[in-house]
Amino acid sequence: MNENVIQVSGKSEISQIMREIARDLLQQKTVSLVIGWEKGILPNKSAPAFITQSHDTDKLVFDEYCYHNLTKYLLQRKGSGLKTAIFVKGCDSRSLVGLVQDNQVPREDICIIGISCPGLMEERNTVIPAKKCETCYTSIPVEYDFLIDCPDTKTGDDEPGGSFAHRELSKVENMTLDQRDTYWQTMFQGCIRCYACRNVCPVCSCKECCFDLTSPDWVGKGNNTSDNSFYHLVRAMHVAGRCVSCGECERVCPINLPVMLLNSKLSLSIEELFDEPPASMNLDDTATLSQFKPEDPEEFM
Amino acid sequence: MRKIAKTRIDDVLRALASHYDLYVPVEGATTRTSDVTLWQEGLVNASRFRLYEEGLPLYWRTNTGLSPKDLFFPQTEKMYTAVSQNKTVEIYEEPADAKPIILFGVRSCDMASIDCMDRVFLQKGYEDTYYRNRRQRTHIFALGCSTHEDACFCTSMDIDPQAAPAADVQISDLGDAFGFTPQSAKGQQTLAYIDGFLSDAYAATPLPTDPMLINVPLAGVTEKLETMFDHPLWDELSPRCIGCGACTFLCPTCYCFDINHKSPAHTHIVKQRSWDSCMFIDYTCMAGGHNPRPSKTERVRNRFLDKLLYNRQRHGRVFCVGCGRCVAKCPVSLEIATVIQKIQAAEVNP
Amino acid sequence: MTMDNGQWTMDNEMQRQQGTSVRLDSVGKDWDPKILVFACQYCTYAGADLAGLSRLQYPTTTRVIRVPCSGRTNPQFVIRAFQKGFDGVLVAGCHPGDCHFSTGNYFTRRRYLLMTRLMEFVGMDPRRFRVCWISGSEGPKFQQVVTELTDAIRPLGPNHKLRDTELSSLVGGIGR
Amino acid sequence: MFVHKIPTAHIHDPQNTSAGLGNSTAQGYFAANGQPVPAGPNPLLPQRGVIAKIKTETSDTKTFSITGFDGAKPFTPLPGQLGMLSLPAYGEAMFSVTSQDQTHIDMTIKAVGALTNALHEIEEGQECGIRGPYGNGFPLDFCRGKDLTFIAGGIGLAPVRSLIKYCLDNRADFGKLTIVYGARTSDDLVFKEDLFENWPEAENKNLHLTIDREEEAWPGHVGFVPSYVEELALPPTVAIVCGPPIMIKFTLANLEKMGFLPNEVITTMEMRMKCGIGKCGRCNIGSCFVCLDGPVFTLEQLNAMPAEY
Repeated sequence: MNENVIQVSGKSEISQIMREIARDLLQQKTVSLVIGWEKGILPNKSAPAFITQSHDTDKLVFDEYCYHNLTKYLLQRKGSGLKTAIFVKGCDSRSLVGLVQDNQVPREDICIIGISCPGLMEERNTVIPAKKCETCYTSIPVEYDFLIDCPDTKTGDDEPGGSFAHRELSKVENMTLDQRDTYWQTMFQGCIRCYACRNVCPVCSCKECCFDLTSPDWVGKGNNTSDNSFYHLVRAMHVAGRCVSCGECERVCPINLPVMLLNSKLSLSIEELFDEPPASMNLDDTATLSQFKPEDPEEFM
Repeated sequence: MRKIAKTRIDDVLRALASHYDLYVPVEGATTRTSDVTLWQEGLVNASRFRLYEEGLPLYWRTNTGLSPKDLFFPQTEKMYTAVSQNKTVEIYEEPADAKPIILFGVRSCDMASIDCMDRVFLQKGYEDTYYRNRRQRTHIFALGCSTHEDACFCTSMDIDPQAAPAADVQISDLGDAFGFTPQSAKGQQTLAYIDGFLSDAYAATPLPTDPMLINVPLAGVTEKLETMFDHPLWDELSPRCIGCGACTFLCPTCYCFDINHKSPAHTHIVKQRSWDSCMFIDYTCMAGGHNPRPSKTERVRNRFLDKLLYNRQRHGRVFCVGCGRCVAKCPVSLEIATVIQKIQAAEVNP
Repeated sequence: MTMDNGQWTMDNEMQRQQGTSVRLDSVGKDWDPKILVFACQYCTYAGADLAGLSRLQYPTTTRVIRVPCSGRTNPQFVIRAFQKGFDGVLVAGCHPGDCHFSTGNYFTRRRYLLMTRLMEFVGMDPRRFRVCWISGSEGPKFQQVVTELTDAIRPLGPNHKLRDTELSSLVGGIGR
Repeated sequence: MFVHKIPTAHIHDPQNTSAGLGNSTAQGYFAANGQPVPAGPNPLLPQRGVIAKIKTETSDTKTFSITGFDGAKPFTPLPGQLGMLSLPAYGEAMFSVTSQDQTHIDMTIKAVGALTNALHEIEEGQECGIRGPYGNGFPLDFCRGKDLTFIAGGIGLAPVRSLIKYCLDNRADFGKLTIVYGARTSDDLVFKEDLFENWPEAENKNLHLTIDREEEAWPGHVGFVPSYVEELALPPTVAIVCGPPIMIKFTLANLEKMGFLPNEVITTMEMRMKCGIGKCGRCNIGSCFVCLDGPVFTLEQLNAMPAEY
């Protein structure tokens, strides 16, 4: 794998290397599509880019606003048999591993170009690290075909057993049950159910989501706190054991709901209960809730 | 123009709140600060209009994160109740509320969006009773902008951030004071309640608005779009969309709704209407399974054609007011300002 | 005409089991909490049956929905039950190792170890939600667990967390 | 090419769609003296109706006769107009009115979704919600005095039937009536009473029936509607076409070949609708709302609209 690791001297060089790799892949017809990032309409905005022509590769950039976890887009190519190249940060690479584990995308159809991530910045305040980076386990992609290795790599303080998530969680856990209920009801009441958190989530890979069904209609079209709670709790359970803490759900929430608190709670519970590594660190892993050990904790006798 | 010091704005609000249901812009938490303790301080997650209460953290700096459209067109609204027993069906109308409302601090862009909503709900064939009831008892105090968000681009849509002629009262930012100018008879009436707090502001000039970062002039866009239904641009844009409803729910001019029901008991059915989004798959899907807009390409195309072309044809104006909410919040930056730029750059083959 | 369109759905079943919902304000001192049991058909359902056959008394406000395996009990069933107005939920299945499908309940165990923690995290009283292994021969255990659950919930009063109170309040507003 | 102006040449403008327009301007519904204009009736509120009679047409299609709660006709639709029928516990959906009777309105409904399946379960005397009429209806003035060709497939005969009925009731106003109707099997032919008893007796008409595949006891033509139309070599007249999308597509193409004029070929569209009054947004084809500006369009109009239906 080593010849595929490209050293850069700083994060400003990453974009240039990205363009070169993408251009080569498209010119040699190794892949028919490269998914990366391009500049958005504002200096502090980047956006997903879909490049099919080698002369368009100059659009590609990597900067501190490339939050988007692009791996979800691979589902659009599902079943096409076409080869796709995709750029991933450390966190994104884990969700890609998750998609391969779930048989959503064949590993051999994907050319993974990893970027060892120098860390992202908040959109509104360009000196504070992005919140999604606080729950980072690995800034170096866990799976790649090419790696753009950047010395500025920075990981959040969230090693397994993460302290950031623990700090956040303890704020809720220090409340009484009734306070927690009030807190969450206040949060869920604000939810406008735009489903951005679900649609952006790279492990929500169902073709048809239970929340979209009309029969049975698990959640109604109307917005009410009870249905909103149902949505968020069920969604958290559905991604439990597969959530890679990429933080996309919380980033995209237009009304800033603390969606990741629920996911962190479940991720940390999994660590405590089942002594398992964080989800999707390795292609050979199986998702926590898709397996069991006879000696799992027993609380239900 | 009459004015009051910004520090004394609570006096005005208190006075108005005693006569009206007063809605004011309230600060919201940002993602960074969505701290679990904030809810105890009355902070909501996104800045929005809320019923005035003493001590709410008011937000005057820029426009609110959520538009005031839900005051006229709530996200979920009870329409009527039906009682269905054995073979009978009885229908009970919802009693309409009558208390007058003041919407305080609406920005020019949102004021323009209210005009858009009026065109949809009060014109073209039928009047919508529910919208009409709320709209008719609302008095609007518009607030001129002296600063703006990065994403704002109302000037591109020919909207003056300082002036909203359709409002009942125009508030101007005078630096350390707010200046009030009545613009209608209704506005005059409401100002009478607070006149005691105001002093004359001779020759006061509102703070100017900084130039906006986004400049996407609309000239020629609608005309160009008339020939762009089959343009490859839509295939190019749509893969990026993740199909959520954030843009439509935040958009102050998006008016689509669904009519559905809840059944509190076997026999009681509450009909309600709730916001719907043209970006959702089931939006146009018919009972037999046929869907006129089956893929993202058609849905994305429809949304932007609707904003920039169809509504211009149907309701006489482009349904974008440059509030920048989609620019700020679209998870993947597939928002209208970018799309306008792309349309302008697109080559059209005759 | 009723809501029930003849199709069996979990929703219709809960609606049927729930009957006329208890009004939150109509709680007297002899109030009994409504409990919904999701019972695995091979063990717990047989256990409940045995309890009945053996004439063991257990609270009459208990309702049982039979599921093919405790592993079939989707977490959303539990939340739905609270939404619909049940005051407590019990998920019960075969003892680990005894599953008719050999491993179903091991998955149940993992899932509900997490679910109990999540429910507590969002403020649901852990006394309202239990998971328990009850075999086909454990009629008395079924009686005991259901009675304990009922006794534990009684002092807590009716559940309104996660409950769709909008629904109950709507009933009062008809025909004003 | 996609042109934004919708030609309105033959579109009938029913009086009721302009109801409630008032003095709405940007600021509105306020009279000059500042007083609000009194509210009209709530257009989204259904009236109480009764499904007085149910007639089984085919194995999956029934005709429902609906009267108002007072026993009178709930509203008076023009041929081709729509009504919103609801069973509150199941939902509300738009159906075309298939009759021109004095006492009730008929809706012929195939069981495809939650509401329609529920409708197929109910018994006569069931109450329902009903509101309408919606849409433009067929351009009667344009059709008057002319020969008409009706082409329908399957349940698509339902909206066309109201116009056929109207023509038969006002027989002197119209020229020769040609009806081409087909379904998958003879069992799937709807309005059998009309097809085999009433209409054959009408004057100055041609009635052509076809089914898709051979059947033992079927004496008539076998073949798809579009090709049957071609076979019949019908002379160009005003044509009214309705049926499944695929049938419409091929029939329209054949009619154009046969010399029918785009402004004389009329069809009715179907889209998902919630409000029926042009507010909820989902039934648009381009800037046209099917519930207000449709459902009846000429081929000329359709050609000017984006092909998104």
